[in-house]
Amino acid sequence: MSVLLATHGLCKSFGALTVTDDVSLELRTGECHALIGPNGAGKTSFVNQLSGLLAPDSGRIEFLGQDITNSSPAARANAGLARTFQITSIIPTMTLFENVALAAQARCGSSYRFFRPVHKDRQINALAGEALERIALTSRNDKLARTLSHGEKRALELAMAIAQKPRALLLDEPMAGIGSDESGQLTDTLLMLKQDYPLLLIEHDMDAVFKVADRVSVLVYGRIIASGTPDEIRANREARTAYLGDET
Amino acid sequence: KDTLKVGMIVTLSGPPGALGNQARDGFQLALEEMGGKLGGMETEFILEDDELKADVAQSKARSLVEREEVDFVVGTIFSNMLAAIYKPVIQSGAFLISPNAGPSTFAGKNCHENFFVTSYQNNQNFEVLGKIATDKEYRKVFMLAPNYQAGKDAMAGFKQNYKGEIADEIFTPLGHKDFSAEIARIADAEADALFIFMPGGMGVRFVKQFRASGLADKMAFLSAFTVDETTLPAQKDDAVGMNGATNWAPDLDNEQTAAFTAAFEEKYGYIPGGYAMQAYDSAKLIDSAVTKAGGVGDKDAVRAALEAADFTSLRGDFSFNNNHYPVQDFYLLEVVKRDDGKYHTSIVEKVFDDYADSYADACKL
Amino acid sequence: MTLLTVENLHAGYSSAQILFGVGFTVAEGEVVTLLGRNGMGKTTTVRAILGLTPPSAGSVRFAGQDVMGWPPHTIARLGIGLVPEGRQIFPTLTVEENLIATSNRRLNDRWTLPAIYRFFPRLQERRSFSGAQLSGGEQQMLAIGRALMTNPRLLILDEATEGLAPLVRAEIWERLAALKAEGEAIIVIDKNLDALTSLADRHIMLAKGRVVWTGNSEELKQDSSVIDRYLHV
Amino acid sequence: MSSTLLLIQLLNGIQLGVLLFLIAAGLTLVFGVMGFINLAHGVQYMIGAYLTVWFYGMTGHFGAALLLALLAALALALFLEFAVFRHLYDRDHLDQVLATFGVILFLNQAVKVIWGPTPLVISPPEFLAGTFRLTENLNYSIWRIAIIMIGFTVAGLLWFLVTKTRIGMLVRAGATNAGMVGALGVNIRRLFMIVFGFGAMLAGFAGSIAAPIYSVEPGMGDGLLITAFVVIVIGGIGSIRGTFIAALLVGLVDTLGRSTITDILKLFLEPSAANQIGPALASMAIYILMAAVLFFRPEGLFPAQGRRA
Amino acid sequence: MRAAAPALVAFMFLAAMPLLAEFWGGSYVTGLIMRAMILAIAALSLDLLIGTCGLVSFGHAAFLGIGAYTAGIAITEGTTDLATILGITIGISVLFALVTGAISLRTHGVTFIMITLAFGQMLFFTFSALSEYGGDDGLTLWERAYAYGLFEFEHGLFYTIFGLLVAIWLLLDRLRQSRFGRVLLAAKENSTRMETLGYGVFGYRLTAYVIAGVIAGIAGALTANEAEFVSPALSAWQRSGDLIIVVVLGGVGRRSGPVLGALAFVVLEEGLSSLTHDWRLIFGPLLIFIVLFAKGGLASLFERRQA
Ligand SMILES: Nc1ncnc2c1ncn2[C@@H]1O[C@H](COP(=O)(O)OP(=O)(O)OP(=O)(O)O)[C@@H](O)[C@H]1O
Ligand SMILES: Nc1ncnc2c1ncn2[C@@H]1O[C@H](COP(=O)(O)OP(=O)(O)OP(=O)(O)O)[C@@H](O)[C@H]1O
Ligand SMILES: [Mg+2]
Ligand SMILES: [Mg+2]
Repeated sequence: MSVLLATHGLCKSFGALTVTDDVSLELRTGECHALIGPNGAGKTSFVNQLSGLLAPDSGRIEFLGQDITNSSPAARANAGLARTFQITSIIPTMTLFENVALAAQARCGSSYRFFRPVHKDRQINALAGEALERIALTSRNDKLARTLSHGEKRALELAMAIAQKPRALLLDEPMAGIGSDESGQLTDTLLMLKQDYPLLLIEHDMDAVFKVADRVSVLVYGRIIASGTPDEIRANREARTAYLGDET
Repeated sequence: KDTLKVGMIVTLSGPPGALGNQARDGFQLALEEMGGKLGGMETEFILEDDELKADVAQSKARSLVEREEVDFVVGTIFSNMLAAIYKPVIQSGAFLISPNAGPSTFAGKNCHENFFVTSYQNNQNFEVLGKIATDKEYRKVFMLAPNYQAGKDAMAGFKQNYKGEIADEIFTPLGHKDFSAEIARIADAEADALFIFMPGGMGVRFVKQFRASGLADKMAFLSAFTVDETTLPAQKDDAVGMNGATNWAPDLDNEQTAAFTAAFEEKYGYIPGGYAMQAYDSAKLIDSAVTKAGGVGDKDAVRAALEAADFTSLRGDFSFNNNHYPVQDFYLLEVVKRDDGKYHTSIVEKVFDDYADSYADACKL
Repeated sequence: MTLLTVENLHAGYSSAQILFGVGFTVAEGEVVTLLGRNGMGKTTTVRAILGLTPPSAGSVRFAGQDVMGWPPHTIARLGIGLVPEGRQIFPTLTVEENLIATSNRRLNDRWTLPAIYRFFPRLQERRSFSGAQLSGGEQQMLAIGRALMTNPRLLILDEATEGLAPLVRAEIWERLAALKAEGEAIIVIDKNLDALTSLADRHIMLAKGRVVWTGNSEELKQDSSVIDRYLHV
Repeated sequence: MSSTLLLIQLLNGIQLGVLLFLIAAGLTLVFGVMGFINLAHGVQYMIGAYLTVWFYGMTGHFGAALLLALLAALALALFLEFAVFRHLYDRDHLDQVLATFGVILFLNQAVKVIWGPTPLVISPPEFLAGTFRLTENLNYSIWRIAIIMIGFTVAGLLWFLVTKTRIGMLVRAGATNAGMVGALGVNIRRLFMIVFGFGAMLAGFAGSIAAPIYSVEPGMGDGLLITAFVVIVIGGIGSIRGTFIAALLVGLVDTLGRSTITDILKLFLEPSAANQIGPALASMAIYILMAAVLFFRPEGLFPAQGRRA
Repeated sequence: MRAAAPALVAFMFLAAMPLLAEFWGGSYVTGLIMRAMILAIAALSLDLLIGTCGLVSFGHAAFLGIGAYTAGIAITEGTTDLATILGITIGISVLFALVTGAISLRTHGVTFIMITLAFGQMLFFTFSALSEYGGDDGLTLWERAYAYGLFEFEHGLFYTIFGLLVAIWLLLDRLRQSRFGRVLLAAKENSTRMETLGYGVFGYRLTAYVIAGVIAGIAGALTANEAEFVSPALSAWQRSGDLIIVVVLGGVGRRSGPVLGALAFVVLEEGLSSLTHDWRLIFGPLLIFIVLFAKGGLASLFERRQA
């Protein structure tokens, strides 16, 4: 298994608050690597650095063998690094389908095309349709994203990332807001997805984590305190006191 | 055709509207005195407001010449408005008579047979002030004007006849609010006289702040368009004793002026200034020309009659130069308070006799 | 004694009607859950009660008052504290300001700033951060704290444990149980069925904007067909 | 330039800054904190000035005129809020622009119809009307000093009100999410109305105290409104502290720019060229200042905490 | 199609205007309509920024000034060839847009509004300082550009402007629905998300800004030819404000918005001011009324009625 995405000694602080403290982490082909940890441990900040929304203070990020530490978010996305947001980030005034199509469009050649109506673009529509199929969304395609229920928005968020046809996928709490039962479905979807590309999964839903993840790292106060297979982590004392408690 | 159509475009909106109001009232007074007739013809008078916006002025001008098909357009107050309406009016074949704006632009190379100015060439008032400064032997003069074309013309005009030392020349932004910085510099410069051009609200603010600074008692105040009948109601006592220079004052010693000033005050309740006088004269000019040409059918006859300027001007002595700008007398004025508590400018002395502008040579008419 | 009575509630958004005659009651000191799959109208029901999405028909009575047609703030002042879906904390206010700004001690003063900070020590650590700077979980704590600071008689939690770490989540369930013991009425919407069954007195199942089942935790556990039918696909 | 001249320019700059602050403060409250773009804010300044002149004419007493003018300005603001603005709080900023532009057109014209186009003037209250001697040649107005002191006092009070009281917090909260503030039991509409009235009253107050120095005329607030926007953007939208500092900065740059730029240019340019370029540059000075500040700090000097977009 | 209907009806009406004007005010009316059409072109370009990109430029009139002064100075200096004038206009517009856009697009929201205002004002003061070309008084053009005989036809200028208006409307309408337009529309709502989807938002916006600038520049050159007069006031902030008002009045981001807005603005102003000199006492409340009762501007009125 080759390493697709790796960080080396990544550090980031906001003033006196260190949110990423010398984090070195790898994502290999075919695996799901889960990153868990208490609230405010720095998980989202870490993903933000991977996707380029936040500049690290020091350290390196490598993707597909390239140093992308200083690349723009758009460049990383175009290289194949897709992500979802913990706090739903969609285009509220466009329809559900248009949101997904927008993600697909980034994969279908230049967008500096000024004349042909995009809604007639077969290539884009096909790709978007494909992504939507993988995520069961009960709502109609022409519904405005703004008017979706919370859970539906969360599912849309994931569909957009899939439509990007990524090489690797960073998921920031995909289960949040998804109903108790849909969670089960989503877990299955994730299992399927990780066969196509590796997943970095941030999640507080331990059922899902232990079911999907091949490897789990525990982040506390910006530091990785433990890393290993799900079983190892479940048994790890530090992980239990810092995060898991008695659950599972 | 038995009715005459006259359109007027002046600024009626905003603070400069005070100037336009005077022009309107002056013209209407003349029209009324002549029983609503000019040159014996029943006259339809159409009044438009240019709002001091070039595109509005142009649109109004076109509406007058193209839709209303007026015979005369009387306008404007401001030079930049005149520039905007000049071409459409001239091209239509109507006569354009400016009751106030007299820019150099149309006095020389670009003069036109159908364009007449009843006021002055803009620079003249400033040239007069320069002469006054030289006559009174002011050795050091401080100059102040707003930063726009007329302001620049003012500075140049003054310097034409003034050869003494210039302490400093300052351009303020148009619509300047607070002159304390400038006043501080004036105080610092220790000049004999201040040459100033601050029309409208700027003049009101300046005079007030200048008086408060205590400088008014220490140096001469030579102004154009800064203390006049449109600003005095606001400046009141602060302006008394300050000097200006122009072609007329409401107490000019002749019969027609006495009658005009009285009738105007009676009707509108305020003292007329130059703007009202020039508009009044414009009406009289049109009246004389139409009478002489026996209607407006023959344009050439009307033009010749206009050039002759065969009317009794409130200024007394009045004739047109080859470029259709006036040749007239200029006076030094002073602000006085009348017994009834109203303020006006008053003739001190004549500075120039039959003074012509310096652009006429370039005009091929 | 019943605190909240909802009868035959109809409501929706300009584009579509969502609720078709929802009705249920919450008694003083009772914990009630709203269950149902995504998009079935749970949030809309809560919004309709508070007047945020004005109901088109039906009635809502709270604390003996008919509150239909009242503006949200007067309804809330009768003693309803809302933890909204998606947190909706005030991003430009600091943590402490978020808590103080809408606080209210008219009904009682169980919840004060120190009490909230004891409940969520994390918030105290972040007290001078602005809302936008908080992590997702911290925002969630703040939203809960903010609702408690209004010292409500009825607390409504719409997916309030979303994004919280397992330890914190467990603690919240404990604290809710304690609140219930103190006589606080609560409406919970959450996906954590296990926790809900041990906490709640009664469950209300929504499907397509209608109440399709109600019962207590015992009945819910026994009647697994309900779960199959309304929670599973 | 002599040192007294410099001192005078500094005083003038500060005094202009203070006036700008009074206008900009209301603007930053209504716009930065409440999220409502009120172009009619400049008209409220004008109305304050006109009402002061008007009441002065009736009462002959400046203090009384000021008080009456403030009350009347407040009443007008509340009426406008009730009739127009409150329907626009949850609308797009551009809708607010269009509607408040309509208010400007109407009020500017109405003022002209009522009081005429000629500028009006008024004197400061007797006991502050005098001047004191600054140099042999020059007196400086006590009223201007009074304005500076009034401005500093108001600034302090405002800062306390916005950052230290619950009203301030609620208004800031309401600006980002009015619905949620309502859901938590606060009548945000009423609060907005109070803030709006207060902001408008501040602008009216600025107009009142400016009337004795400047002239009172239709449209006098339009240019100042733009400058006030420049101030709040430089200061960081929604920040009272930032607005205060930016107002002083803009006041000083504007005043000093006018008095020095041409002179500086004359050092290495032909006088005529300097006279050509200098005033144009001086007029641009505050815009250049703004562009520079925004280039390096897009959120202004003191961005309100956590403000996004 | 529905949303475009009002614009199409307006175009048919405009096409027939020179004929109608024969009975109805003559050349004065066609002149008025020409100005409205030029305003519509400028408004269309501004709506590309406001409606499609969410960028409220408060300095858009700068481009009108660029176009007008290019034409004005060129003609004064004896270069009257229309193609040359348009070429220079486009070149300068692109340059100015690239420089000011690169700086102002680093910001957003009110900051963007104010920084564009700053650039507009800088240009305004520059034009005002051009003493050789009339300074504040403006510059009268003694002839029009030479358009290969086109302007010599009766109504030649009218139909040139009309043709440009229709063409630009069509182009921008297509642009909005294209890939490019979709990216801009989405970035308006959520630019962070667009970045993480792989779109370099800055580049897209800068391109749009340049396109808008060029179109406004062309409108400026047309203004100079129509009015035969240019003045710095063309690029003052009041003019930029008017453009925003026109766009909002018509309906932001609506297909027929800018065209309706421009026609309504000109016709209302003209109509009301011929009623009374205090026409603002009517116009002001009318604007308020439209905002309060026609959410989404004039265009939305038509859309609703049809729906
Ligand atoms: N603002 C809105 N405008 C139009 N429709 C809406 C709006 N908000 C929600 N809806 C629709 O109303 C229905 C019910 O939504 P609601 O938010 O009440 O569901 P929910 O049960 O809370 O779901 P979830 O578990 O996903 O939060 C959904 O189909 C949703 O698409
Ligand atoms: N822009 C910022 N400025 C200052 N502090 C910040 C900023 N962004 C995040 N933080 C702080 O950094 C810490 C880590 O935040 P982060 O969002 O990465 O946490 P997380 O691990 O994702 O938590 P959660 O599970 O609750 O989502 C938090 O305490 C947060 O308050
Ligand atoms: Mg997080
Ligand atoms: Mg919900």
